[in-house]
Amino acid sequence: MGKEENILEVRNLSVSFKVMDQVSHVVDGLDFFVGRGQRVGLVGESGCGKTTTLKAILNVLPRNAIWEGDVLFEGKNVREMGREELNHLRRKGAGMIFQDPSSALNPVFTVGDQFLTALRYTYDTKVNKKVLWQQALDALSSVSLPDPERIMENYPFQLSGGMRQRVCIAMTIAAGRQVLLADEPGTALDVTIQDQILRLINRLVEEKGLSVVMVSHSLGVIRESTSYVNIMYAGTIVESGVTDQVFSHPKHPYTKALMACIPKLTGAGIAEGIPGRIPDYLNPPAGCRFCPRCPMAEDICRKQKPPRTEAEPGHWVRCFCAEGVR
Amino acid sequence: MKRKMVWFLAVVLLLSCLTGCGGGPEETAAGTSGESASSGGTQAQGLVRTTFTRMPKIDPATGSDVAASASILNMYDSLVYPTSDGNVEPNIATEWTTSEDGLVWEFKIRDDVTFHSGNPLTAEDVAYSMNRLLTIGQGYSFLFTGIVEKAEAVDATTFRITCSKTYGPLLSALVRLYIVDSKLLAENYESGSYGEFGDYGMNYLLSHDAGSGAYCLTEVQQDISISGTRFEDYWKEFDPNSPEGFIFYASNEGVTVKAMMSRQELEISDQYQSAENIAEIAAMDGIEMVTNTTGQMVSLWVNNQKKPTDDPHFRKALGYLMDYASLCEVVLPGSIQNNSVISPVLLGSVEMYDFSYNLDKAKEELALSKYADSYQNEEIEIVWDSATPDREKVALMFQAAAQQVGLNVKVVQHPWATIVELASSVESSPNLTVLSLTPQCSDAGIQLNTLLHSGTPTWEKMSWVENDQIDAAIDEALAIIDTEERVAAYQAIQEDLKEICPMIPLVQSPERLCYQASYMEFNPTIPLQGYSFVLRDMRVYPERRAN
Amino acid sequence: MNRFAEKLKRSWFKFAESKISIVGLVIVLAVVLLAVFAPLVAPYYDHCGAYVNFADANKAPCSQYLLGTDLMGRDILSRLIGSLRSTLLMSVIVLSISVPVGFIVGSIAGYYKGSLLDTILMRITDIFLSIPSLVLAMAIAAVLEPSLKNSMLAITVMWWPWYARLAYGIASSMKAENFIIYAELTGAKLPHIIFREFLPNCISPVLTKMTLDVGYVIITGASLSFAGLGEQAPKPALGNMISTGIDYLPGSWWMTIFPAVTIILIVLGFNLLGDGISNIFNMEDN
Amino acid sequence: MSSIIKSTVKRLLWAVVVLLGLSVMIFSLLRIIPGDPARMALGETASEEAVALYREEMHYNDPLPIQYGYWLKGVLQGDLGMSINTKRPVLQDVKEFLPATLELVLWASIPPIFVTLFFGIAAAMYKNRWPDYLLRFTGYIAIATPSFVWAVFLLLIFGFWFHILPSIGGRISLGYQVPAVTNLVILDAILAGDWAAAWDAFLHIILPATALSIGHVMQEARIIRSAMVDNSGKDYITMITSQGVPARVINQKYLLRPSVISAVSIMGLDIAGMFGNAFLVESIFNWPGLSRYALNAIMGKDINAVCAVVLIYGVIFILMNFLVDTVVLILDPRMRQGRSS
Repeated sequence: MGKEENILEVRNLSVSFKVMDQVSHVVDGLDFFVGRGQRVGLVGESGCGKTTTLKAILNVLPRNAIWEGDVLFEGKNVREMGREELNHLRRKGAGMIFQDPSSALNPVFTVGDQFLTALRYTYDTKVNKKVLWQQALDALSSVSLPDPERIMENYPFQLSGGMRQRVCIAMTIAAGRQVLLADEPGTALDVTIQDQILRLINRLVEEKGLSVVMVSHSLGVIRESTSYVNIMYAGTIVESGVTDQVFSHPKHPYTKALMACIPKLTGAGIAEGIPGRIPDYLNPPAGCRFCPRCPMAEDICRKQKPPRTEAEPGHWVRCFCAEGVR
Repeated sequence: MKRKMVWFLAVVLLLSCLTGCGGGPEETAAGTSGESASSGGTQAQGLVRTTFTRMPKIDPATGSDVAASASILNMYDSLVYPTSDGNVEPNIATEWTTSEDGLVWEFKIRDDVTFHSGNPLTAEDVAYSMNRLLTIGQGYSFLFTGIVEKAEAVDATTFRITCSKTYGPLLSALVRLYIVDSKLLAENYESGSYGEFGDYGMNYLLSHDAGSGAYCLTEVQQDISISGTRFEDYWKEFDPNSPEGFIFYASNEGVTVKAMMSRQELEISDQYQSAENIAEIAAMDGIEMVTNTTGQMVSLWVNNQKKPTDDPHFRKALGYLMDYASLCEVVLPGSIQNNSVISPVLLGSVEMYDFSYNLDKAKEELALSKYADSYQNEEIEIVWDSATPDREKVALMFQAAAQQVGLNVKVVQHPWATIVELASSVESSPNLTVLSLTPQCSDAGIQLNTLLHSGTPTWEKMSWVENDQIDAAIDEALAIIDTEERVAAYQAIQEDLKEICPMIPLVQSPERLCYQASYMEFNPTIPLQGYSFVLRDMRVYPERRAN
Repeated sequence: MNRFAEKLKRSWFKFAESKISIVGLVIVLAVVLLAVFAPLVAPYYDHCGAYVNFADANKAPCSQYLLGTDLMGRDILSRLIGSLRSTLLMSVIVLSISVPVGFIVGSIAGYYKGSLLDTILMRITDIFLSIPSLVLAMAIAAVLEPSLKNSMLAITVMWWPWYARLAYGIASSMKAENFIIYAELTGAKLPHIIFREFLPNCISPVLTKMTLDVGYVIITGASLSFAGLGEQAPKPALGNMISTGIDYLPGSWWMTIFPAVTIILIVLGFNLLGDGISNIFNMEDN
Repeated sequence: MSSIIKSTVKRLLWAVVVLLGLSVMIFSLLRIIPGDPARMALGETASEEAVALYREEMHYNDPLPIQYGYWLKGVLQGDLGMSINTKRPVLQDVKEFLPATLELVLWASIPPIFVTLFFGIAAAMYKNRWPDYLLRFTGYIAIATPSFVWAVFLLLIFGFWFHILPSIGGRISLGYQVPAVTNLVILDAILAGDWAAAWDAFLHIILPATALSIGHVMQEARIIRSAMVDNSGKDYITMITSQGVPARVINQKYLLRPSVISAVSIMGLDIAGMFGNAFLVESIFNWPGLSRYALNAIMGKDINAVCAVVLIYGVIFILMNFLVDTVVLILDPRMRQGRSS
């Protein structure tokens, strides 16, 4: 994959948060790439820094975040962007769908108000309100919401969770953004609705030819809707490759463990399936972050961070002990 | 959007409900005029503004304290007028005659006096004023109650008083007969308990005047101030530099008075300011202090009927607990110790006591009292008027001294209205009250009567002497027409009082008034309550005011 | 034991995270110590009682009287220290009565939420809350004889409804929880539910509110005392000292300014301490 | 919309219930005081017969609940009894003094709202930078300072040191004649087109209004600040930021509105509480309002006047709560649903 083809590159991204007087190192040297029109998955347990990564891409991290490394969007570094450039990225480049639709919409403004405000700034010149309104209606229709006029006048609390999620998706796709950052879409909703939402996203991505970063802790979702997958553990990508390849030949002990407990899909299930818990980010292990839970851990694992190694063509892994590395 | 409009209207409606509940549009906005403060425009130039401790009662039938007297005497004319040497001179009455038995008095009334309303003043009005005063039974009525049997107009210019008994100080007392406009009041009767007279115009007189005095009332702001302007048709001549008007404020917080004096927003500061503040004000640029020996005395009223002050020795002991030197030098500077139960300026007062600050003597007296064994267990209450900060010092000084002899004293402050309320019964009157009293008339007997006679209806009898012999002696003395004989009788009564020790006189203290000497002349001379504030006798020179 | 120490250490850390809370703690400790040892600390403790000395009256701050003297020649510093006792006593008594009363009323009403008893109790609470607290306190103090005791009573009467509301909110939301239902099924009586189930859950919000309330109680008490409805002469009280002093501004500024600064300092101390304590509980929740 | 009306009616009904309770409380306050109310009304000099007649007239011989009924009827007709201090019907005093207090509280509450918002937003925007520290520091001091202490400080500064503002009482300088329409002097002067008078009256109100409001302003600014800081981490703010909406628009609209809701109800309580603090501030600045009148009444044990003021402030407080609920209802659409269900 040539670099110029990547619409989005994340290189050696580290994000830490100041909590009281301590620093929590959540994301640690993360790399991944998204090609134009590619659907990339990001899999990991809850709390491994997936959402943080997505927020870093749009530079909407909380104020107490400290981040290093580069996020390149169409070759431009997001960290070095000025306010205008950054807003341009957010308006036209990439858009994010939040995990919890109930908290992603401002509770004291109507959907229409928020939608129109968001749309207005995607134009460089002032645009007639009616045009914006129609654009919003179209977007709402395209996410299969009935009676979009009424929805525009409603407050978020008057909508169901699924409807809110669809509104968020509509807001994100309406302005014609190129990259969709989907943060566990639908997980906060019940399973049938979650399925509908996923299918909706897949349909829209196909229709509009969007690039996608699909974040999930569900392997099933990822397998269904991505072509390339990054397995994430405690803020690091431990394994990445073409989805089918990774799923059929997992290399990293963590990926293997994940695969092993597929029947239990929830976060708790994984924690149960793999002995131990995710590390304390305040004081993470010096070497490989997985080594405290790793059945194959060796001395070197505890001392050094494993480098990113191509275990087989197009299939990368960060492990000293993985098959094909040694 | 329509919905927003509806909400907006709802808020506006509620807000207007909130503000609307205060008074209808027919009321005049409180404070739209007459209010003081700020750098006063040109309108303030010829005014005399001063402060009192409370809202003056401006109805001559109800007011009798300093504030009321000062207000009433400027808006009304009295039948006769006091002089600085303790006598009376003609005023509305030009001359008078007495019958042989001293029971019937006839006064010639001036015929050139008009009220502020334009009505002419006649003998009818004088008779009406006396009857109104007696019927309502408040204010200065105690001077005449039980004495004046009948007040009538013989003709338009002759007023006759028929007494039920001889009364020596009658002329002195008539200084306090202020004449009200009977016709004006008759037009303003409201329903009340005085039969054909309705409420006797009392409600009307809360916010209007009905007098013929040198100044007419223009505005009353309840609890704030009263103000008035010169009555240009006054029957006496005005000096061109007499004040054009007045504002009497109804509160005298020290800080306000000081600030207003320093900004020339007040012409005269009241005498109830603390010694420290008076000194501070007197030291300001262009301000001088004048003292008027009005015969004001500060005394301890002692409830003679209440435990443990019902014992004469106990009362005497209290007299030895007061540090008179500090009183005269620090607390009430300029005062002199008073050893007489009535004001020493009055003819006929006797030095009865020889109190000094002496804890041993106090203990001796306590040992003689019937509470010799138990006085440590009693609590004595000492009350002071909250508008007079210096009296707190008196009370606290007394408390500290009493503690040293083992007496338990509780210091309590009350506003004046409450003190008057308490004074209305033996049970509620406190053991001790620090108050001041200025002679209301220039006759010693009147003060003896108000202080000690059981028949007095006013607060002054807070000592509750309730002694039949003294009552009889006072009645007898008052009936004597001849001044010399009467004075001798007064002195005899006081000799008898020595053993009883009905109250503890503390000091005689002059009124200490600071005024804007740079642009006004102020020289009070008449030693009667309220008469320091005769506006007509003051002079104001607005052109001399700084800027 | 170790866990307790650990928890304590953690709490202290959260508390001390904001340095300004430590300032508050220091002020409060100083105030409490001064109040407790007032007779020993005050240079002239007898000036807090019936004492006059006109020779030294109205003295500006000097080496003998650090904060000057008042009109009776009493040392302002000693009187300030002396007034701390009644000031603290007032907040302690007011809170130690109004908190339990409010808690019990609120939790009973919350437990019986929806019943007639709930309506009656909470409406009574609402009625008390429907008058500005200072107005109510003053009216009560006016009907009674002015004294420290009565001003405490007046403030207590207006204070408990706030705690009733707080406890009501917590109790009514807990009522439907499983462990309460379980306790009911196993035959727990009302007192058990109130004190064993509701109380532990109320402690952190109530304690937070209490520490923040101390300052308000002091301000309210000082306001009453300013109006002459609190501690009576000759005993010192902060509000009263200010109201007496006002008349002697600006010349004798020390009579007003020092008591005013003292009130501000005390209230500031308690507010800062309260913020620190609420930090402990708030972060625990997160 | 109908749900809003329904909940409004419901709240109005509750307000009436609370008012009735309040009246019971005040009635008991009137009857608790020792002494014979008839004797107190007529004075010590009145005759026994007159007192007995008065007792009969005022139904003092009836059982308490019936007395309450008569009393309430009187109150509803505007009969609040006579004042012992002023010897006038209390209603007349109230009509005279209430507008001044209302004017003071209005000026101490409405303009400061903007100051509060400004401070709150500034502190939140500059979180942990000097404007925030400055506001937090002054805020701590301001909140710890009782309003009467503010009044004393302002009096000292402007009464003696800088004579820029009138500080010693009154609503307007001598000599201005303002026709009474609303009895709010500044408003009346503006209505009459007398700008000089309006300005003068405005200068008079600055100091007392400042003394009354300064603590509240700081308190509420703090609440708004922390709500804004809290809310700025909420998903919906991140969401709208990620959509490329400029920070200015987000702060002033999408962050501000949800953040002021919690402050609004506290503001309402504070404004109502100002009537209490006005007691001392009015008396220090000689402001001729109802609170100063009430303080004098309290000192003089003028119980009818005290009760009337408590009643009126209670009514205002209840109205205020109602108003605040309404404002919250406007600002927070969630409440509309919550209230009606």
